[in-house]
Amino acid sequence: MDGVHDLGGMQGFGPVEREQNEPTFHAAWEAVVLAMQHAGRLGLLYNIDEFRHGIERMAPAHYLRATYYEKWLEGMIRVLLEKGAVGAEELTARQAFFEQKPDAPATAALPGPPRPRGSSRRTSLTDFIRETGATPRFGPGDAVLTREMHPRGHTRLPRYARGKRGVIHLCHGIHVFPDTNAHGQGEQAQPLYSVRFDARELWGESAERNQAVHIDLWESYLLPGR
Amino acid sequence: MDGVHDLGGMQGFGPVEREQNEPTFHAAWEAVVLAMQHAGRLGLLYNIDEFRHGIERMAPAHYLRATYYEKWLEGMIRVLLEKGAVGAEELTARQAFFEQKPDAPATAALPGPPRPRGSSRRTSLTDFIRETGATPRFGPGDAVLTREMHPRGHTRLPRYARGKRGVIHLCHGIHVFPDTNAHGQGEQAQPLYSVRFDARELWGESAERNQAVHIDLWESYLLPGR
Amino acid sequence: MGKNHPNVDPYIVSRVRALESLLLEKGILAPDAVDRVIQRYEADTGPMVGARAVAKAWTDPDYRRLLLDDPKAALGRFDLDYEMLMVVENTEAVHNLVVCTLCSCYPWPVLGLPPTWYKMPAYRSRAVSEPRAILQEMGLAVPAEREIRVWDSSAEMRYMVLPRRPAGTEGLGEAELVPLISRDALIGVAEPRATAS
Amino acid sequence: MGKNHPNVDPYIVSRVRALESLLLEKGILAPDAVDRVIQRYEADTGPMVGARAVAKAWTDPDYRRLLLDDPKAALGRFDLDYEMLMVVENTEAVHNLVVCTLCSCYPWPVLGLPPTWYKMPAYRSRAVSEPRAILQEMGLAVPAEREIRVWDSSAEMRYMVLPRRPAGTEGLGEAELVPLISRDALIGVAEPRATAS
Repeated sequence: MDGVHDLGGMQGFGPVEREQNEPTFHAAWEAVVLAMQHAGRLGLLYNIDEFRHGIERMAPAHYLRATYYEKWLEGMIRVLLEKGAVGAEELTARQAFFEQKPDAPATAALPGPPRPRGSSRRTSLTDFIRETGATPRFGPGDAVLTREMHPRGHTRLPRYARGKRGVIHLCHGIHVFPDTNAHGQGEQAQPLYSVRFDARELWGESAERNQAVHIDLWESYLLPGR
Repeated sequence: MDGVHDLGGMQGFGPVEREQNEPTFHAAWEAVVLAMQHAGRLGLLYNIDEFRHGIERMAPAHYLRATYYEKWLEGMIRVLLEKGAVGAEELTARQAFFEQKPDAPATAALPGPPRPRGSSRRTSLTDFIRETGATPRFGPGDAVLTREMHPRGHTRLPRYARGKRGVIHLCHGIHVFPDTNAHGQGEQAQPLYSVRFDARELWGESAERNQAVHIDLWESYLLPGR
Repeated sequence: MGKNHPNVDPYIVSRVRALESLLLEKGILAPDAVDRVIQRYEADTGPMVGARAVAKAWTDPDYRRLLLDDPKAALGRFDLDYEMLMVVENTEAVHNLVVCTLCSCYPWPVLGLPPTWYKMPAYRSRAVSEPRAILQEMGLAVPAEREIRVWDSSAEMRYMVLPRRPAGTEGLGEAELVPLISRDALIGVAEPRATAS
Repeated sequence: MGKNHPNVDPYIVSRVRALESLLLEKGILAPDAVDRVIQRYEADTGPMVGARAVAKAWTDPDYRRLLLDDPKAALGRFDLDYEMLMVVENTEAVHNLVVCTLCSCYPWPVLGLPPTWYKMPAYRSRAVSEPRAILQEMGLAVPAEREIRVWDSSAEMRYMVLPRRPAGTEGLGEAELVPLISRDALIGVAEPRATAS
């Protein structure tokens, strides 16, 4: 989807502000969100693409002002609710409980002792390569044209690189396809390429001199170039 | 500038919500903002392009959550401060006064009676056509290609119509050029065209069938098409 | 906002009053300017001139031609001096829709103040890329074979739709037709009513 | 946020605790999971493995080749099993820069948790369209004749920069080089230091 998360080339966000001596977490709850995210993914409650698409569907003004871990929290909750892993009513009730008792630990609201954790069915969070035996259509040096597409759902072809001409740098192997994996349509793994774009192709006359962008793009985003 | 104000084709904003029996103004201050805008433009404190560019430079998350008249207020204040028509310190002090006395009328903070209004130097708010004698480069039916440009400043070539092929529908005459007029670089009036774009050119395979968009574009946005 | 909820954020209210006070002090804002604005738009917020011009065009072929070919002259008949308007005609083959994606440009002199939805991101973002879907959601089904022609008001030209006269109104005169012509029909997100509601 | 200000919005805090409580109750979140996360990242937030691999590459030509050609094998030397990394080499002709415009993808296993600026819209928006300007603002002047090659991490591949070894460090050994290699140098927004600061 062409949402505000697709930030490449956008203007108006001001300078990059580096924080000196940045702490690992800015508040205790951020570490809790990180732990929940690992638990949710390891427990196969959702995949990374569903999670990312959950974040992308935040209200645009909220997305832009939310911190990183707040985005994670909102994406996670949206997906957990959609999948029925958590109910809207129980979440509302539990939140009301902690609003009343802001100093209570998370275990305070449990009806009994925490359930032992179900055996995780996933052991890696970085398992995206599939040995399907598929033969890549393109090879290094091939000219390609990205599709002019504006899907309503999740995609990893950034808006700034639609309908643009590039050159295949290399093939990364056969990777799970986010555009289907985010929507319960399966992994549909396909070749993933590093595609090189000259900045003038992307930004026209406004491009900086002597610049290129390499973007990782799945085969079905690409058409043969001239 | 490629800011969040450039909304054409963006997704994620949900359905259009129509308000039944919508009042003319939702709060008394909105009418004040409208009156101040007319006064500012009639008094030549700023032109419409400077005003619009003032709005575009709001923080993106603020832009997206602000109401219409709040955007106007922020655009107006930014431009008035930049031009020195209003000082940051006097504005802050005056605002502190009214925060303390929320029910006081605007005249309460004046050191004396309101100054009589300076004679306006402009009488129309819709005076944008210039009879320069320039000859339009393009005529109806001519194929054109819009420039792939991403200027840092104000422009009225929407992002969704950059580097796209269209056809001249008609010429509206010679109009003041916003890209310079917004930046104190003069009116530089030039031919303005209604350019027709097939939706497939703009949105590729995601286009609805049987759709076109007509956009009003200045001559210097356009290159000859094939 | 919108939804009839007044926006009374104290920060905004005090900021507006501070600026108003400074502009009064500097002689930029006339003391009666705010009252005049309220009077004007409270009294004339509906699509008065636009609807009247359309009703006249429906009943007078010469005026119809004039409205399409020389809107400035046509609007002059209603004592309006406005040269920035283009009138675009709905036909069996074409449905017109007006939007401003970059801000919220709108033909105030003929339609009054714009409704909130016209100014919000949902309409501004989607009207150019999925007009058929958005019109369907808003209650207007445009047949697949009819082109939807969107006018993105990116310059100072303003657009008003000349809708098709509804079937069943053949017996009505100009004055009876005016109330059938809603502001939404002149933007292109609705059709005129066939009977007074 | 950022700027060391803790984010303690009561709405967010209660929302996080509510979800934590439900995930504990359902056996999704292990009771010690939060403590383990804190321990892991508090202890290993710096670019430990990344900096060590780069220091080794600077002092061992064979390892340098391995790190560029087979990063998985090269990282295995540091007991890290990670196959999704590509290492991109800075040269006299090319300066590499890593970003993720669509979210905030970052090579956590080699660089630790990402800094806030990497995740914020300013960096994500500008790194692909005006990298030379943004690097200049961040204190890194890249010569005009040197290509800036931006890697937008749009898939699950992750990128780390192999910076050039600073002049004047010829006498230093691998262990002495590690502290010169900042996280920012491995993202591409800084050069390694020539001397321990």
